[in-house]
Amino acid sequence: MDLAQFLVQALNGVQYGLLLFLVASGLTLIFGIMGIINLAHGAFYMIGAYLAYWLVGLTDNLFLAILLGIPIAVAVGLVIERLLIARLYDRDHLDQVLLTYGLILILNETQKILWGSDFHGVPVPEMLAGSVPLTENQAYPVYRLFISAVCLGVAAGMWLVIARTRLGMMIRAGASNREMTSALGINIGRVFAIVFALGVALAAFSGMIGAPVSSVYPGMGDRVLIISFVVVVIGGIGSVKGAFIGALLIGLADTFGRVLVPDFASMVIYALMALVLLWRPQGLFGRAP
Amino acid sequence: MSAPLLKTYALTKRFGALVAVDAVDLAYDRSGVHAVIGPNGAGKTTLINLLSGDLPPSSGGVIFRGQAVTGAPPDRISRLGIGRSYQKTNLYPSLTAEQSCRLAARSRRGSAMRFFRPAHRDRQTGEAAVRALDMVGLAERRTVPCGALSHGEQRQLELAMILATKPDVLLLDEPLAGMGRDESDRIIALLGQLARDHTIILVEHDMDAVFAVADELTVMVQGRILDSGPPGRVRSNPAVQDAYLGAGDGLGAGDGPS
Amino acid sequence: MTDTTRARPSRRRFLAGAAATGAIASTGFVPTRFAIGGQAPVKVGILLPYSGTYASLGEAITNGMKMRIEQAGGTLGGRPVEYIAIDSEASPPQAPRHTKKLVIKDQVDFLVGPVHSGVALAMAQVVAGRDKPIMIIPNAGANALTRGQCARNIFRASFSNWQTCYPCGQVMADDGHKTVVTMTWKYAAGNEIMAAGTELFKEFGGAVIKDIRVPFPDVEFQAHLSEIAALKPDAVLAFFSGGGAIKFVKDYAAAGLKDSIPLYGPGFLTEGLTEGQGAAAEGIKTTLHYARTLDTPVNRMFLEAYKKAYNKEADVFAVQGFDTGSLLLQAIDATEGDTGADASPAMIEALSAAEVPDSPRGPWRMSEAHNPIMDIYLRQVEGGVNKILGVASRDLEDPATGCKLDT
Amino acid sequence: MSQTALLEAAGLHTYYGASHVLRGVDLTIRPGESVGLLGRNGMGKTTTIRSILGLTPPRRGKVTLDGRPVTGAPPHTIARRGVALVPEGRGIFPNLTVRENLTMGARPAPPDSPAEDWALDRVLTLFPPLGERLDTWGNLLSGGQQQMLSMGRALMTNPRLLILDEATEGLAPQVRNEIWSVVRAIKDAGIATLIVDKDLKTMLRVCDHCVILAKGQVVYAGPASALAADPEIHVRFLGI
Amino acid sequence: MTASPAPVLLHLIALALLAAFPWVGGEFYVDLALTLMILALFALSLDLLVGYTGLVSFGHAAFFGLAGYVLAMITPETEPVSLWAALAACLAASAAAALVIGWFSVRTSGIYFIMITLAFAQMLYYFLSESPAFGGSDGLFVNFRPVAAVGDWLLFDLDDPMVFYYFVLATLLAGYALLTTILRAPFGQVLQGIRINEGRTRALGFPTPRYKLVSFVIAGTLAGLAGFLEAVHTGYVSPGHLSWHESGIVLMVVILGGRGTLYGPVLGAFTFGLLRNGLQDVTEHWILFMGLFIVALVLFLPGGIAGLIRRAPKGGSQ
Repeated sequence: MDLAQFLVQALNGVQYGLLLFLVASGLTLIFGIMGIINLAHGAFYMIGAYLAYWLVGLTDNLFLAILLGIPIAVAVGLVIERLLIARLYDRDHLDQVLLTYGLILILNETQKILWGSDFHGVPVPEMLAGSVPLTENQAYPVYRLFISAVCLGVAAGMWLVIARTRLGMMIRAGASNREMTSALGINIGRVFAIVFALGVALAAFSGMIGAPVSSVYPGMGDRVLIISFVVVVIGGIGSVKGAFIGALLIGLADTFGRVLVPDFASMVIYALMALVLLWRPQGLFGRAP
Repeated sequence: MSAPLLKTYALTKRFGALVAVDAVDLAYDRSGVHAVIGPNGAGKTTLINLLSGDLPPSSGGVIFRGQAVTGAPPDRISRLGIGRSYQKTNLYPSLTAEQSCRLAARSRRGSAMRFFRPAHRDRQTGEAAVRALDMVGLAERRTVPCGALSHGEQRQLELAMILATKPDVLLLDEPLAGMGRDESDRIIALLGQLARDHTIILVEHDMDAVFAVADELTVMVQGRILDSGPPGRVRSNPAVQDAYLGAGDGLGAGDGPS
Repeated sequence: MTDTTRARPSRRRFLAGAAATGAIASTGFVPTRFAIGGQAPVKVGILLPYSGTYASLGEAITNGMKMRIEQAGGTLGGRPVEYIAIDSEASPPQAPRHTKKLVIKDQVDFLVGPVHSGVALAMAQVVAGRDKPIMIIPNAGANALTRGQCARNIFRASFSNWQTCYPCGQVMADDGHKTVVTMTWKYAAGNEIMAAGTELFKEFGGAVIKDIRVPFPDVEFQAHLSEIAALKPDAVLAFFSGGGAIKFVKDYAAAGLKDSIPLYGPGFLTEGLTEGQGAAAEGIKTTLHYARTLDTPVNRMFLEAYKKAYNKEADVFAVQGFDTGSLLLQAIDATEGDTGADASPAMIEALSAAEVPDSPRGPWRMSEAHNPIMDIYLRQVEGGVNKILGVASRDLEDPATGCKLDT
Repeated sequence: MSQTALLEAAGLHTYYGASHVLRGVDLTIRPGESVGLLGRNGMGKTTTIRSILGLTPPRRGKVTLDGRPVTGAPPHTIARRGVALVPEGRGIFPNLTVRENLTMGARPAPPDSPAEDWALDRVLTLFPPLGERLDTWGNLLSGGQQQMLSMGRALMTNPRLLILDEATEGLAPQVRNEIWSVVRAIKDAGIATLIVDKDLKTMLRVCDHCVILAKGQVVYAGPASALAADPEIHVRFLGI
Repeated sequence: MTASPAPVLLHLIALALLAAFPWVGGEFYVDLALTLMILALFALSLDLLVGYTGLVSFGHAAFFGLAGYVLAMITPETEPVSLWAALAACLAASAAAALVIGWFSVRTSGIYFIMITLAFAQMLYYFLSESPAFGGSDGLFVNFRPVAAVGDWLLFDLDDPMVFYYFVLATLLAGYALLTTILRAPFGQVLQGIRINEGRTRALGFPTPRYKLVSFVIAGTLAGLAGFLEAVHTGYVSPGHLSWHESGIVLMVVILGGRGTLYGPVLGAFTFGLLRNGLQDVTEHWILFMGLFIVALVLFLPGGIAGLIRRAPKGGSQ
C-alpha cells in the first residue's frame, strides 16, 4: 500500500469510526451511563430510519423529517422508560436483557405493521448530493463528509451536555452516587427518564441521518446492536470519550483489516475487543471496578 | 526471639492522592490478640485488606512464616492459614448457616474439584462446620438461611466461617459491630480462648471488648501507626485520647467543660 | 457440492420408519377429490420469510403465486386451496422444525419455499425422498439444490446462482474489458455467482485481478471502493441484494467510480431497487432471467394484474412466485386433482417435463435436474428502469454437475 | 419551646433486610437548634439519618417536617423541603469538579425566607480553599477540602436543617478546628443542625441538645449542658 | 440445594409425561418434543453458568454449533460413523473450545464477560461461515445418523424415531442427573458460593478462576452434547447454529424458565418452544405477541416460570 492509499484508507477508517460513534451514541448514554443493558438499541435505530423514510415521503425534506422525527423518538423513549425500564433499575441486569429483547420483537413487528417489509432508499438531500475529488479516480461523497461532521457535532454536543450543563452534572452525579444525588434534592428518576429518552432519540437520530446511505429495511438494527455494544465496551463503560476513541479504533481496525487481512476481515473487530478486554478488563477508559 | 509469624515492612496503599496505609511496619508473634484501633478512615480496614490479599499493596510487603506473600491472591493467603472476616457483613444470603460453614470447611479438605459424591455426605466437613457454629453459639440456628439471621447472628456466622477454615491467623474486621451484649460477651470469651493458639488481629470499636481481650494495642491514625504496645500504656497516651474523644480544642480550648 | 443422493436411503429409512410407527397417531389419510366429493382442499405449505430482512421477498413470492392460482379460478385441479404459511425467519436452525410442521403435522401436498439457501438445504433434508409433499423452490439459488443435492420431488421455479451471472463474463468480454475486480458478500451465494460470472470471462482471456469479499451482511464498502480505485480494473463485477445492493450502487457512484469503471453483475443488483438507487444506478449492466421492462403481452398483463391486486410493483420475486403457481397447476392437472401418495409419481413426471409458456419472464421449461432452462437477458439501467438490451444467453441450462436422480 | 418542631421523628423502626437496626427512635429538632446524635459505632446513628431522609425508609414510625408528614417520601422531596446531608465519607462526586459539586444541587432560598441566600460567593467566603480549586475534580481534593466541599454543597441547597454525619472524621486536628468553627457559623446563621461526631468535648460545646443511641434505641436525651456535667455517661455509652 | 418432596413429585410427573408422549403425541408433536428436549439440554448447560456460577455467556451457541459441525465433518458421505466415536469427537471438540475460550473469558466478569464470550463466538461463526471447506454460509449435511453398535451387534437404531426419541430423553435425563450430582457435590457448592459471593468464596481459600473455568468447560461440553443431538436429529448444520441469535435465544430460555434451578430451563424451553409454535399457528403477528409475553413476564413474574413454582409451595429449597 503506497502512502496515498494509506491516507485514503485512514480517512475511510476515521470516517467509518465516526459513523460508528454516532450509531453507538445512544447506547453510550443508556448503557454506558445508566448501566441499563438495552438490547433494543438497534431496534430504535431502525425505527429512526423508518421515521426518516416516512417523514421524507411526507415532507420531501430530510432535515424537516429529522426535526419532526426527534420529538417522536423522545416521546417513545419517555413512554418506554416510565412504563417499563423504570421498574427495573433495582433488578438484576438479566431482567433488563429479557425485557429489552421483548422490546426488539415488539418494535420489529410494529415496524412491519406500520411500514411493511420493502426495502427503501432515502434520497440524499440535493444540496449534499455531490462528491469531492480525492484521488485521480476516486471521489468522496459530500453526504458522508456531512455525516462525519454531524458525528463530530453529536460527540461535541454530548460532551457539552454532559460536561457543561446542569443536566450533565446531574447525570454524572447520578451515575456515580444515586443516593447522594437524590439527597441533594435531585429527582433522579426524572433524570434517568430524560437520559433514556435522549438515548432513544440519539439512536433514532443516527438511523434518520444514516438512512440516505444505509437504505431502510427490516432487520437493519441487528448489525447496529452488536457493533454498538462493541464500541461502548472497548471504550469503557461510562466514558463518552472512551466510546469516541473506541469507535475510531474500530473504524480504523476494520478498514485496514479488510485491506490487509481480507481473509479474517470479519473477525478483526471481535479480536480487537477480546484483546482490549484481556489487556484492560474494564475497557480503554472505563473505571476499574 | 524467633522470627515473627506475620510481618509487614513499609506496607503502603495509595488510592489516587489518598494514602490509606502509610509505610506500616508490624510484626505479630505466634499467638494472642492484637487489637488495631483508630478513628474511621484511619486505614484499619485497608490494612486488613492488604494482609488478606484482597488488595495489592502500592509498595512494601507482607511476610508470612518467613515467606513473602506480597500480592498473593486471597485464596492462596487463605490456604496458607490467614482467614479474615469482613466489616460489612459478607455472607451467602441464600445459603444456610451450616451450608456456609461447610463450604468454608471444605476449603481445608484439599481441592473441591469433586464432582460426584454429594457434599453433604462428607462427614468431616459437616462436623467441622457444626463445631465452628457451636463455638460461636449458632448451633441452634444452623438450618436458617444467612439472610434470615439477625444482624448479630450474621456477625457470629462471619466468625464461624473463618474458624471452619482452621486458620492460624485471624484477621477480624469489627466482628462485634452490631452484636447484642450477650453475643458480644460470648465472642469476647471465644476470642480469649482462641488467642491461646491463634494470632488474632482485631479491628474493633467496642473498647470494652478491646481492653478485655487485647494483648497488644495498635492505634492507627491517617494510615500511620500512632502508638503500639500494651493496652494499658497505649490507653494512657494523651494523643490516643485525643484521637478518640477529640482534643476538645475544636473551638478554642478553655471555653467549655473539660 | 458432493453427491449425497446415495446417502438418501438412510434418511428415507428413517422417514419410512416414522410413518410405520404404529403408535404415532396420524393415519396418513389423505383427502383427495375422489375421497370427498371434490371439496377437500389442496394443502399448499409455504415456508418463506415474513419477518426480518427478507420479508419483502417472501411477500412478493406469496403474492405472485396466489395471483397465478386466482387467475386459474382459485382452485387446484378443481379443488379449493388451503395455504398454510409459516414465517421461516430466514433462519436455517429453525428450518427443520418449520418444515416438519408443514410436512408431518399439516400433511401438505405441496411445499413452497424458501428464499434463503441455507433454509432450502435444511428443508431438502426433510423433504427429499418422500412421496409427499412436492417441494417447489421459488427463490433460493444455491447451485447444490439442483446439482449434488437434487431430489426427485424437489423442483426449482427460480434460478441457480450459476445461471444468473454466467453470461456476465461474455458481456464484459464483449464490452472489451480485460481486467475485472469482483466484489460480493463473503457467503455461498456470492461465491457461486462470482465464480459463474468470471468463468467465461477467463475463457475469453480476461483476468480477475482481485476478489473482494465483504463480511456478510456488512454494508460498509468504503475501504473496498478505495481499493478498487487504486487497482483501476477495466470493470467491476458485483453482487449484492436488497438494502446492501441499494447502498453499494449508491456508494459506488458517490465514490466517483461509476464513470471510470463500469459496473456489471447479476440482475439482483438493480432489479426492483432502481427507485431507491436513483441516478446512481444509471448505466449498470446486469444479466437476469427477468426484467420488468420485458415487452411481452404476458409480462404486461402480469405487471398490470399484480399492481391491481396488491397496489405494488411486481418484481422478479413475484414472477418466481407466479411461476411457482404455474407449476402447481401443471402438477395437479396431471392427476386431475388427485394428490394422494399414489399420485405423486405422475405429478413428479409432469413437473419434470414441465413447460411454462405463459411466464412473465418468457417461456421456459424444466431441466432434468429440476431447474429452469430459460433465457437470460442483458439489461441496462436507463431512466430509472432496467432496459433490456437483448438476450445474453438463450435457453441457459445449469450444468447440474453431480445430480443423480433415481427415477 | 413554643415553636413547632422543624423535624420530628417518632418511633422509628428501620430494618436492613431482616436485620432490625432502629428500635423505636424519637428525635425532635426545633428551628435553629443544634442537636448532637451520639453513640458508638453500629448503634444506629447513620441509620437514623437515613430514615429521616428517606434513603432507608422506616418500616414503622413517623417523620414530620414542620408538622407535615414526610414518612416514605422519596429523598429528593424531603431534601427539597429543606433538609441537607453531609454524609459520612463525604459523598463527593469524583467525576464532578468542585464548582459542579457545589452548583449541581444548588437551590436559592425560598423568597419568603428571612435568611440570607447561600450562593456560591458566600460559600466560598466560608471555605476559602475551595475557591482556589473550583475546577479541580472532586476526588483530587484533600480530606479536609472534601469535607468543606461536602458542607458547602449542602449549604448551597439553602437548607433549614443540615445533617452532619462524622464531619470531622479522619481529619488533621487543625482542619477539624476549621470545620468546627464553620459548624458554629452555620448555627449562628440560623440553620438547625443534626450532628454526629466522635469529638464529644466539642460537641457538648456546640450542641443545644444531645441524644445518645445504643443498639437502636435512645438511651439518653437531654440538654448538652446536663450531659456535659455527667462524665459517667460518657464512659458508659461513648468512651474508651 | 436439596430437593423437597413437591419438586420430586413434579419431576416424576414431568418424566412420565415425556416418556409416555410418543405413544399419544402424534408424529409432529413427538418431533417437536424432541426438538424442545434438545433445547432444554442446551439451556440446562447454560444455566450451569448463568444460574449457578454467575457467569452470563452470550456466546454459548458456539459450542452447540461446533459439535454439530464436528459430526458433519467426521461423518463420511456414504456411510455412518460409530456413535461412540462421534460422541467422543464432538464432546472433545466442544470441551477444547470451551477450555480455550473460557481460559480467556473467566478473567473478566459482568458485562465484559458477556461481551468477550460474544466476541469469541462471533469469530468462530465467521470462521465457519466463510470457509468453503466447512460448507460456508450454506452449511453441511449429516447424511447418516451414527450407529450405536458394539462390534457387529447393533445396540439400538437411531434411525428409528421412537428409539431416537428415547435416546434424546435419556440423554436429557443423564445431563439433568449429572448437573444435579455436580451441584450437590463439593464442586457445585463452590460454584454456588462463587455465584452468590465470589469475593467471599475466594477469601475462604478457593481459587475461584479455576472453578469458573471448569464450570465453563462442563457447560460447553454439555452444550456440545445438545448440538450433537440436534445435528443427528436434523441432519443439517449451518453457521446460523452458532450465531448470536441462537446464543440469545438460549439465554432467553434460561431467564424465562428461571435461572438457578434445573427445572427452570427445561420449563423455559418447553414454554418458549410451544408458545412460539402456537403463536405462529394462530397469528401472522406472532412476533408481537411473543414480545408482549416476554415483557409481561419480566414485569410480573421476576424469577421466571420457576419463580411461580417456587412461590407456590412456601419454604422451597432456596
